[in-house]
Amino acid sequence: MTCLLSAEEVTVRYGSLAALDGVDLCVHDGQRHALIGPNGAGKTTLLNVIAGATKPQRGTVRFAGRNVSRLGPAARARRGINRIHQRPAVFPTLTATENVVVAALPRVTADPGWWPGRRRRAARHRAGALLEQLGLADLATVPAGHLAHGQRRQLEIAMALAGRPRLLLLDEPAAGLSAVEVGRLVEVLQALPRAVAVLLVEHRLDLVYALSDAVSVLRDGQTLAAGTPDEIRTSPLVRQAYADGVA
Amino acid sequence: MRDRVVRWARGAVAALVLAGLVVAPWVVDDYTTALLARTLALALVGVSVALLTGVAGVPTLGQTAPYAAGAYACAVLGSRISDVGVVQLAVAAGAGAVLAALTVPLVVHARGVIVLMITLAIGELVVTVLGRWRSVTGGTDGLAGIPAVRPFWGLPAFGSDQARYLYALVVVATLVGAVLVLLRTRAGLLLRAARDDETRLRASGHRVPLYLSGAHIAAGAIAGAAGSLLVVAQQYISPADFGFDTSALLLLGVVIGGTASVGGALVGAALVIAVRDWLFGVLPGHAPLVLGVLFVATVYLLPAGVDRVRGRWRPSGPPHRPDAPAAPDQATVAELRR
Amino acid sequence: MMTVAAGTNRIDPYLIPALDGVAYGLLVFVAASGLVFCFGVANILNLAHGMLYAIGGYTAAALLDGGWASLALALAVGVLAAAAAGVLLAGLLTPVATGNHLSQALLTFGVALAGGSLLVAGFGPDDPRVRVPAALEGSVVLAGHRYAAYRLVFIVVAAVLAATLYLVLRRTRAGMLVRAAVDDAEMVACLGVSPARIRAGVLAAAGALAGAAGVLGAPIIGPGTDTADTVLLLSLVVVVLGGLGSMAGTLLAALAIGEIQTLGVALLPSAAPFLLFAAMAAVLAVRARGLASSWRAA
Amino acid sequence: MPHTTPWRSRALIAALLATALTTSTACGDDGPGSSASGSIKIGLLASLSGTYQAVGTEIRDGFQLYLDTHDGKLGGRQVDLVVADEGNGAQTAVPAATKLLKQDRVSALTGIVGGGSVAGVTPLLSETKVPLVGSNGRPELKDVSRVWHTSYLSDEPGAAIAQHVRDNVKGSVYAIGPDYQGGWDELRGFTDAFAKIGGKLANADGKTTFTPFPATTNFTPFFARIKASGAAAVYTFYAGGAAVDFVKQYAQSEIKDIPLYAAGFLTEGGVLNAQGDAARGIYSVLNYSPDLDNAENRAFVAAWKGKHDGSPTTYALASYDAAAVLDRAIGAAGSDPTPEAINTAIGKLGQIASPRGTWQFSTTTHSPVQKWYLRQVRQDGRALSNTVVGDLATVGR
Repeated sequence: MTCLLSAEEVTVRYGSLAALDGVDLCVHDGQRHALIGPNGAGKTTLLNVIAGATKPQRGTVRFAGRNVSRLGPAARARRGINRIHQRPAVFPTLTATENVVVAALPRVTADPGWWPGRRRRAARHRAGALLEQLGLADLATVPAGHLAHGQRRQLEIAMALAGRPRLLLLDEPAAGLSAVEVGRLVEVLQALPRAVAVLLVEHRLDLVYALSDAVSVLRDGQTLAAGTPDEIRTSPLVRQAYADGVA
Repeated sequence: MRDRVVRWARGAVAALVLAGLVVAPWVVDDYTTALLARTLALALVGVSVALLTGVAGVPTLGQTAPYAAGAYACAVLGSRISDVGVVQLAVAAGAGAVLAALTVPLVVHARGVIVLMITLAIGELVVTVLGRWRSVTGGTDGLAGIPAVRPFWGLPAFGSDQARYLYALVVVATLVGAVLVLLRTRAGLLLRAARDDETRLRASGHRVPLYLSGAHIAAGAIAGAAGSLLVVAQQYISPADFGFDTSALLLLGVVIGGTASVGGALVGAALVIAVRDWLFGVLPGHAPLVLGVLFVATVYLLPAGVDRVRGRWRPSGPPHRPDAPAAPDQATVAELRR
Repeated sequence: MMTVAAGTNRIDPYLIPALDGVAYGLLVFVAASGLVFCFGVANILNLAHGMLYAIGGYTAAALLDGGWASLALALAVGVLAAAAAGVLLAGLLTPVATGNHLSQALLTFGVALAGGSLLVAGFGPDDPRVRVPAALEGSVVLAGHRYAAYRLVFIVVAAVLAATLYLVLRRTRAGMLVRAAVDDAEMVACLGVSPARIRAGVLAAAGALAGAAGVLGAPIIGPGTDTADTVLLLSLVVVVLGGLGSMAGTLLAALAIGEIQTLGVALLPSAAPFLLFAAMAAVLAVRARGLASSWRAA
Repeated sequence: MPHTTPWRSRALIAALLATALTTSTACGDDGPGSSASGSIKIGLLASLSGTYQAVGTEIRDGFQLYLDTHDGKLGGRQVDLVVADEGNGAQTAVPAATKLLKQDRVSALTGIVGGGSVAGVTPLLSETKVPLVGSNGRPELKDVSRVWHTSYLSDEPGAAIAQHVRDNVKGSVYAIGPDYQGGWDELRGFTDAFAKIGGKLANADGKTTFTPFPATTNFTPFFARIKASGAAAVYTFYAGGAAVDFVKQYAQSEIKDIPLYAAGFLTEGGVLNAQGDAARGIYSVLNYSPDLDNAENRAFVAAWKGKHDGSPTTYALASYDAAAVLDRAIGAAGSDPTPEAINTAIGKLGQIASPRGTWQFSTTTHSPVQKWYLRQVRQDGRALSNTVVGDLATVGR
């Protein structure tokens, strides 16, 4: 079975420090893939490389059978790689609806025709549905800068979904969320169409085991282990890696 | 609720100002009318500055360049081809857009103070060219004797300050209205998003450089159109009209008016330019002193007004919102410091 | 022999311009280094920097009488006056948020306008005469060319000043703080030094440097109605080209600007009016494009 | 609530500025320039701030001196002098002139430092039919029907000195000047006249060397080229700060022994003080020098020194003469000196006695036909001064 996304031999160095040292990763179509490992293992850097925000010194990234190593983040997003950031990145002066509309616009399909505003209307329609789904409908007209941290995270998830991703990159989506919000997050992620693949970076192993069907463990910029959640849970290697206690 | 009251009040004030501007030529003397006509032209350039600085987040000191291109194209080509105002307006807007398009590769990847300096350089280079290309531009002495303009085919040429002023008012109102409508569409939304957080916009799959180029060219066309109004109002142009002090005053006027608001920028730029012109007439020798004190006073009276601009324009994160997304701001610091 | 002579002849006319470019560049460097402090350390866009230089220049014109003592006096008074003006500016800037460049620009531009016209009102609209010490009034012969003695001495003094600045930044605690602040402004804020004091200190230092440049540079860029604008523009160009915060970059940029203004003019006279700004636009645009293609880390 | 505050304070500022503007404009309109009581309104536009402030101040003071020495009257009418600031050029000069012409409704306009400002003001003159008696800058103009100048045309100083340089310099002459309109005109005046009488330029390509203006503050590279050219003399024109830089650097350069000839502005007025000893020995050509020996000049210089430090300059003289022109023209314009009548009267003035000697307006260019003098910077008591060392040609067309 071929990979939807494959990273091969990815190496990123900051000066003498290797954040990633020849990492390989494969995410299949529709797979829920978790990326775990201690702090500083290179998880976020790997997401940045996949999204196109960081340029690796070495290695290639393939997506849907094509080499996307030379593409920038915008081009990759248009091909279906969408992400949410570790610290929620939203447009602070735009309202919640406008935020989602902006995110939806590049991949929105509108009715044929030329009359003005139809693309925006289609995007607005989609935005309304997503805000509803994420429990943000009441805040639709509030500028995103005025939202609380958890609400901004939810909003960014709505934005990522608005781009109709084939691969969703989630960088610690549960960080800073309340129990209710985490519950809603899990619901939303479980309700994702099967066709959407997810690459999840998360410290909370309960979430990882609940959501993922494959896990890769990263340590010191290298892949330590990969397998199903059960295999990883019982792997002595991983236990040892976590001995310093992260989760 | 309060928002609605404010919006209503704002609309009422705008309507009052517009009504005042329409009746102005019959109330004030010729001097004030002529001053207002000239000021309208510069205020329109202010709108183009606001479009870039406030709306798109690209602070600029170089809008005098397309402004000059429009004015000279109108004076040289327009008056030879046709003395019809709308033709000259189109020629001028086209020239401004072309010049802006030529400078897009210089501007579109730069941010913050860097883009200020690049646009400053572009403005200075254009002024240098104008001063030296004597066969076309008349050199530093400028182009005098530009024939009077008729607004439309079949109408008489402008013979009074009132007529020139009303023409300028109609053009400015139309163009500002068009800009306001444009900003309510997808284009305006995307530009505001780009100002807020460019990296995030890219991450959503948007072609940000394309949008910024579009905004730059549109702003160039508006500034070019303003150039043709200057020709109408003044019947004379020289490189001095497009110097660094003009662009600096425009930027400051736009800041005073609130960079993100087109109407505010229009009023701010108009007031700064009008006050300057007026001071040189009534306080000979002391105009710079008074103008300087006015600027300082403005900063103190406007503590929040100038705080509104953020995003790329600020090299460090907004101090009052420590939980704001930090990534774009840090990126800007790196960009500035490199 | 013939070819050798021709070779020297070809270089010969450009020796003096090249040397003069160094003098000019060092002057711009000393003036601009104050602006680097403002921007790099305190994150202030100070458009009144040229006025601080003009204060030094007018002080020199008023106090210099052709003797060495007057030069020392002018230097002391000029540095103090410009530093005091810097502190005053810091006081005016107190209510303005750090990093809010637009309000800073508005305020400092206003101060520059008002201060400039006060200076002209005080010292008169004519460019005043600057009398350097009699021993430096003449010229010396260098490789067969005459060159102003003052400029030669200025090169040495400015180079010493630049070296001192470098050592202060590298070897002293204050310098360490400054460099830390350029790298990470928030870190210094965490050290518990009050931002108002940093601002006052930085603007005083910037004023002192601009004042020193104004006094020593008065025979090169003399005080006059346009001095403040000229110096501000050159300093801004140098600071931005130099990378907004790097002293080594600023020095390189200043020397480049100096050579563009002298050697460039001598080599490419027809392109001379465009050289400065064309070079700046090109360098900045190329650098910005480089940044864009190297994808910032998010 | 927080986002309504900035709007309100912005509105406050807008209201303040707007009030200032309207109150000022509302009280300004006082009707026509000359009233039945026998007074007349004259507008004076000069650079009273900015780069050309030194020249602008001289122009204002020269005009004021004439009024002070003539009981504040021109043509028997009490003068209401309205002064406005020209600033650095046309962009500030045009609105200021508009105020003088359309709000104050002056009967005549005078002053104006910059040629560009004059060009910018001319459309207003045709519109309001008011004459301009300019006292300094003079651009190329197609229509001079309402424009008069008491100064000179930019190419005249060079034309006046060419013959003298040809006769007294053995060898070629290097021509160098600032790269802007004024510099081009001044140098063209010299090089054209010089070539016509067989003079040879030392410049490498036989054309004048123009230095970037105002960017050039450092002339050493050019001095190196002058040295290499083997010139026997240098002819130049600079004014203001550039003149100070040029002269001081010249005196310290490797070509300090080559004789320097210049249009008189190189060493005129305040710049001479700033140049100090570096200016000693420079030859210059100008239409005026304070040591000219005639009755008008003695009275003029004495009156000037009574009010100001130092000697009057050609700028002050031209403005003083502009007042004299207006004095006689208003007197000749009859009982109702309308702007049109004043303009017609100026055209019929004929010979005008002046501190510079007698001159008259050219009928084609409306600028003076006047005598030019050769001056040299020499010690005069404790100060340096431009001493007249000979008469040159009478020029004007």
